[in-house]
Amino acid sequence: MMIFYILLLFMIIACLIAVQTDNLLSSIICVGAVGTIGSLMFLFLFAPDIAITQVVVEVLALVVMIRVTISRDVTFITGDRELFGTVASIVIILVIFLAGIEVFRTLPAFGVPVFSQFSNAASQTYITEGLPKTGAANIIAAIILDYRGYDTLGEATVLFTSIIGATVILRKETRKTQERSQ
Amino acid sequence: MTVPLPVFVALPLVTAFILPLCGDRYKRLATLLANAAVLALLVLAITTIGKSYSYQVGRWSIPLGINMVLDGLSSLLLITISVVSAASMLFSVRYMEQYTAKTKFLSLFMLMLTGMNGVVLSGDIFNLFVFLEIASIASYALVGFGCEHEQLEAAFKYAVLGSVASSLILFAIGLVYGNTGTLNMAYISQAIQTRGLNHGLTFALAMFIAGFGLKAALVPFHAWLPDAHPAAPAPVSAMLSGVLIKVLGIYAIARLLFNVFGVSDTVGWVMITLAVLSMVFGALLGIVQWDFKRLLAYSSISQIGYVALGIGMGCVLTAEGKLKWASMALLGGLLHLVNHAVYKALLFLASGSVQMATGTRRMNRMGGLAAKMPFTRLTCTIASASIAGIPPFSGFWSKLILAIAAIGAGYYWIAGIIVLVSVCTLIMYLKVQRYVFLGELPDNLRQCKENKGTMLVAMGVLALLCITMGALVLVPSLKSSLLDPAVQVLIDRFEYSARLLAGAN
Amino acid sequence: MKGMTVIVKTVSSWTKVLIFLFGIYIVFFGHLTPGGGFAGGVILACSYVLLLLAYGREFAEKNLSLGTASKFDCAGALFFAAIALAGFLYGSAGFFYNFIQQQYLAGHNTAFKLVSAGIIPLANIAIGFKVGASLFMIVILLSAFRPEMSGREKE
Amino acid sequence: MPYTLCFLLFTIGLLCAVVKKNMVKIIIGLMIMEYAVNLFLIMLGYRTGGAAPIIDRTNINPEGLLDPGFIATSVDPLPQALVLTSIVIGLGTLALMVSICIRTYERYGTFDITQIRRLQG
Repeated sequence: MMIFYILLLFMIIACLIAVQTDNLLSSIICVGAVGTIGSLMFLFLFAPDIAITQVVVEVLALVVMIRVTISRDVTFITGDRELFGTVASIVIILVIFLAGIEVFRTLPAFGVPVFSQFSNAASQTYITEGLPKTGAANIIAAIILDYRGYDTLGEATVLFTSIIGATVILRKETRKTQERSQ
Repeated sequence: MTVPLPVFVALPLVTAFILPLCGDRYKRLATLLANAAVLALLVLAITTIGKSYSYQVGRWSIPLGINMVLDGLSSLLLITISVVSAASMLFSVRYMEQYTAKTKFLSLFMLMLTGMNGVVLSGDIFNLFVFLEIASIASYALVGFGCEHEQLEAAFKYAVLGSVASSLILFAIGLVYGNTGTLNMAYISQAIQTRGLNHGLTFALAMFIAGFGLKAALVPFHAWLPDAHPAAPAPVSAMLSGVLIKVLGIYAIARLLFNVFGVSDTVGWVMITLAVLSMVFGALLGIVQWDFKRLLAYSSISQIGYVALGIGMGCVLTAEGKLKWASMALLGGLLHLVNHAVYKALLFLASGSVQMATGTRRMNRMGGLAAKMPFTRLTCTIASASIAGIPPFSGFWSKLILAIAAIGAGYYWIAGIIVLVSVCTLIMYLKVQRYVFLGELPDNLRQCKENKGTMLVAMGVLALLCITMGALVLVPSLKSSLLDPAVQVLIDRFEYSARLLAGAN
Repeated sequence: MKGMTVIVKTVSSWTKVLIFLFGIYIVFFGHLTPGGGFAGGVILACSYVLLLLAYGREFAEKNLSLGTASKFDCAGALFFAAIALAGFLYGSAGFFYNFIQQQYLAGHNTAFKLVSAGIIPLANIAIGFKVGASLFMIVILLSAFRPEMSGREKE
Repeated sequence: MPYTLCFLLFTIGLLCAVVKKNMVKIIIGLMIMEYAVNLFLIMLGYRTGGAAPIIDRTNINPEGLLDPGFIATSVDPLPQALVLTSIVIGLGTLALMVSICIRTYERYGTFDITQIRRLQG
């Protein structure tokens, strides 16, 4: 139990540094730290699939982000947006946060999984019938590719969309050379 | 014959996967393929009228698997999406020739369509989120399609606010899961009926409204819309303003409020407040714009307010038990949704036609185009008359029904605001007529010509719809097959979950 | 970009094979052990990213050009969609129907074998293929982007 | 309590995305928000002293049935499946936003969004 608090505190500290430091490169490295601690946390939360995915995605995202910033002359932008807007958004977000604290009492206590509180929850069936019904020993795989395979089709499509989008955004010529009918 | 529901998602999806393979060499083939797919979807969507069935993906019964649900509301939205996308696609055949990477554009367009169809048909809340993301990400890329200053900034702003909205929605989904232990909307609804709303679910509902409100650009979440919608290429603007904000925003809110969380007074008044703010601010800010498409974008904010007003009034009146007026308000809201999709798409296409001919969007650099572009002028006038609510045209009927519902339920001030905003809208579009089509023709525009071919066909079809759309309420058989089932789905509230759960067992 | 020093190049030419193999393992055993198509696909992409970083963009693109990667991307996505649609062969309620498992493998004790779980390993392979190609594309695109107008509008 | 800390993470990200004016910082804020949401979802399924939802040969009885001990200790697999999807969605959004960001940088030579607005005029 203690380990979660320690890791979460580390994450929060890394986040604060990432948000507050002026140097973009160190900020990105701090985000990398957040992601890596996050994946460690997933491991302790018994989610090895997510931990693997998080770690590799983190590596790739870091490579991409560092490539973005390192060759460009890193612009130091200090200060935030207009004062009024900043104060207003801080106040609003603080209110949301305080409201949120109350809300988490309605959830089952930490360490008690949600599905054990509900008699007809789908997760219980996944665990008991996942292997015989789908043949996959990894219940996560059984869920994402069989029970909820439609979601995964959507997920693959999201990635496809973003790649097409990135190709479009980064293409060299945007308009044909002959001018529009004038 | 009932069409298997996955076809509505799989057909555009597979087309979108094939299109980039065509490359620039087979561009004509790709265009043909995309148009054929969109037309096929339109035909398939029309066959769903009056039907109501669900489909369990992978033959897993809910809540194990995901289900897709077709009912009156989904059917109405499917048809709206198909009509607007068919017209925009036809328009883009010629319009997008000015840009490179046309096959990629077509692919993104189909992906956006996939996302919207998926959202409308989904019966699972996380699945709804996934398809919402597909549609959103495709629209971020499409807004930035031109890669010019304005487009890039608008796309970034849109992407940031859209991602914040998505995070809020996902967090809310987590809260709902934590409180009900299921993700299927019918089961969530059942859990809420038996155990009532607690703090967690109320907070989740607030987050849902904020997230979907961001996607729908209701004031005060509207900051991205006046940048994003004008920046996109005209057919994309037509899709974004015409259907995207309604499907991702209004549809999702309506579905969650009525069929899942259950209506209450407070939520209804929140919706009405947001709606009235949107109507008034959109109209007032729109009047002072000089950019043609930006004016249309502000007008979209104002008009989405009408739709949200219908939903909000429906919510309050259902909670108060005045079912007759509630169904009237919902009818007005949904009719306005359809009407606005058609005429705003037409207006954006007309603005694209003007922009293509003149090369500018500033209204004070235009003028006298009536003689040069008679067809664009005609269609634009029809659309303006519809949006301003001039009697025989479509917009009049929906506003009338909304006003009658407001008066009937005793909220006279709402009816007053409806009329006032309508007057503002009229002023807005008189300004368009005055500065774009009438007045002096500037010297540098002497050469400009009317556009040809498919662009005019697309605009003509939409203009025809604008004129005849009044039939949706006036002809009883149309009304009872299209609009009434949609209203009924919302009015019946928990009938939705009862029907699906009965089908599951 | 010319790439890095000889030491880095030598080491990465050894490790890239191992990383690639590891990615393939993760993809193929996704239904038995942690991992799966997505994580494996990212690892496959990472082995190419290693090449890209160590040897420079030209070398990496010689191995797998952007056009080819784009075709792989589409092909992987189409493969996955085809797996989903193949269920329609077994009636109109068959979207995402795990037809191999339900029709052919049910009743046989296939648990913990590599060939088990019907469409799941196939879908894992399709996803791994697709994800690897598309993430490789992203990295290449982002590192290759140096248009001519670079810096034109700097003050 | 861990939920609250997780929500704190979420609000830090939200604050960063809303207040900062550097495009890279905004993207970082969004990334943090996403980590927080993913963590929150996984925490919902956590069971003290549980086991990962991956069946091993040792979890199978001699009769070929699933060991009841495993059923009683396994954590909730459903949120994990959701998070897998949500990580991919996050990566997709990130890729698209980074490309918009780079393109903008090449145009303006800065990551400052307020300055970009000024340059646009």
